[in-house]
Amino acid sequence: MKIKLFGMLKTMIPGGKDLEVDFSEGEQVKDLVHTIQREYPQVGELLEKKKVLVSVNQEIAHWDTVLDTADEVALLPPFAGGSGEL
Amino acid sequence: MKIKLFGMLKTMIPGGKDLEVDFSEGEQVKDLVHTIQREYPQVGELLEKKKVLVSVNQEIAHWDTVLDTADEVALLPPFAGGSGEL
Amino acid sequence: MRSHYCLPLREDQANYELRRKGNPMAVELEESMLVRVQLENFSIDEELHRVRSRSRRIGGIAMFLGTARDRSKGRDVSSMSFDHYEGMAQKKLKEIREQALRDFAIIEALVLHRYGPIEIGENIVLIIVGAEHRADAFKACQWCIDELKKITPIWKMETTPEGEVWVEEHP
Amino acid sequence: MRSHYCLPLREDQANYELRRKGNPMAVELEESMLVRVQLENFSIDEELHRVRSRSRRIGGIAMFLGTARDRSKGRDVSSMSFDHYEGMAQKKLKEIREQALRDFAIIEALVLHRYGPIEIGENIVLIIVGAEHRADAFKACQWCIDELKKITPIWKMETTPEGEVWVEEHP
Repeated sequence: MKIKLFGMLKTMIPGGKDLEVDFSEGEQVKDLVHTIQREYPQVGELLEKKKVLVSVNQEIAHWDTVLDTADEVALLPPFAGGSGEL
Repeated sequence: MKIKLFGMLKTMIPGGKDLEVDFSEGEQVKDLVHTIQREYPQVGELLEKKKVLVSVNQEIAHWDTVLDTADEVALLPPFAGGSGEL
Repeated sequence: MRSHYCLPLREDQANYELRRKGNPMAVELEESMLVRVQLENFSIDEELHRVRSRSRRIGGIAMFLGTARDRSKGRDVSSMSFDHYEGMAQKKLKEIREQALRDFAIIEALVLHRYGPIEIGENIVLIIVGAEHRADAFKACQWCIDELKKITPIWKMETTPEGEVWVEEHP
Repeated sequence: MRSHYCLPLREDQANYELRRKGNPMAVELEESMLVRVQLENFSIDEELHRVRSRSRRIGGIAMFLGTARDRSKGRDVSSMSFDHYEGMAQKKLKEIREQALRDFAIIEALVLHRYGPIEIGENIVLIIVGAEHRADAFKACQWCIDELKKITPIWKMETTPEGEVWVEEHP
């Protein structure tokens, strides 16, 4: 399964591309997170600290959301839209 | 002494021009108001209801402000600047 | 909260329904222009025109324009660049516009954010809210920019004397 | 309230002092353009440029644009016209700008009002406030338009089906 990366996460992965992660039908978001933590420890650390959210089909996902092969999954670091004027 | 008129006051005076009012050196704003009330009753009525303010040299005047022949005096109906969107 | 504004808006609603029946595609195109994430700079006069042309009942328009500052958290910033999640970012801005139209007594709202490289002093984000009354326009405009910062998947990288830094903002 | 903003603004202040020494007339002309009562319509992009070009420290700009509505107190309005006290109106707008700069943590403010005949949908009044932080910009912008309505000698006449009516507004 392909996992989209954005912002600082791109710079943490050699090549700055999407992640490619093994995935079995019926797995939940938390299973996917465990796989990522094993295969990409730096990304895993941010996931651990809850600084990175997981989105499924462009909505923030819960830990127990069940995934489908057709799902669009992404890792979202803390948002920083706007002009930064507080 | 010439008294500037604005807004609805212009339409209350034939010709819509400034008022011309007799004035003695040392009179106060309230004396001038009494003269106006005598000579221009409709304007006087609005002054009575405190709906019209008197300005002297472009600042809102008090009842006992003493006037000078060189002063710029105006009658100001209720302001309505802005777009009226409340 | 909005229900008592239905009456004065009825005429506009009727016009809108007519336009929708006449050319549904045109109306959708018009609405899609009110929520955008784009590379290009924008003109405030042009964006304002989109909002005000939707109703002659608009009397007060509140706007927020965010621009690129030369300082950030005590660091000099020479330029910046925004990354965004194409699709999800647009979806969230659309949700913001629709919730603002539901929750505030306003007539129209526009939400626009740029991505890609942006120089100091340039436009980054624009919110325009048109209402009958200015207090509602101000409230909705402030809510939109607060909400945008919370829920929109957009990320900022600043170029500083120490190099390129991804910003973590908690507004 | 503003004192703790002196530090980050020091550089701009220095630039400003340089410009003032180099060409004091130019600075005064620039400032006089930030407070106007005029017959002509205005471009928001042009007015924005005046504000944002005063400092690269500006990150949030709040604006209010008042436009001519087609309804007023239950009456249809086909057009309107503004009378103003030349001299005193400008003086009051200048006081509003200066008090806003003193009382709020903002960097620059522009206050502009039209007079003469104005068609439905046209611009009437514009407030632009630039600040480091958006909450201050919004607060100051709202204060400026509230204060303008209270103290500025400007009067509005509306053309309605019953004829021309001078408006008494208590906002």
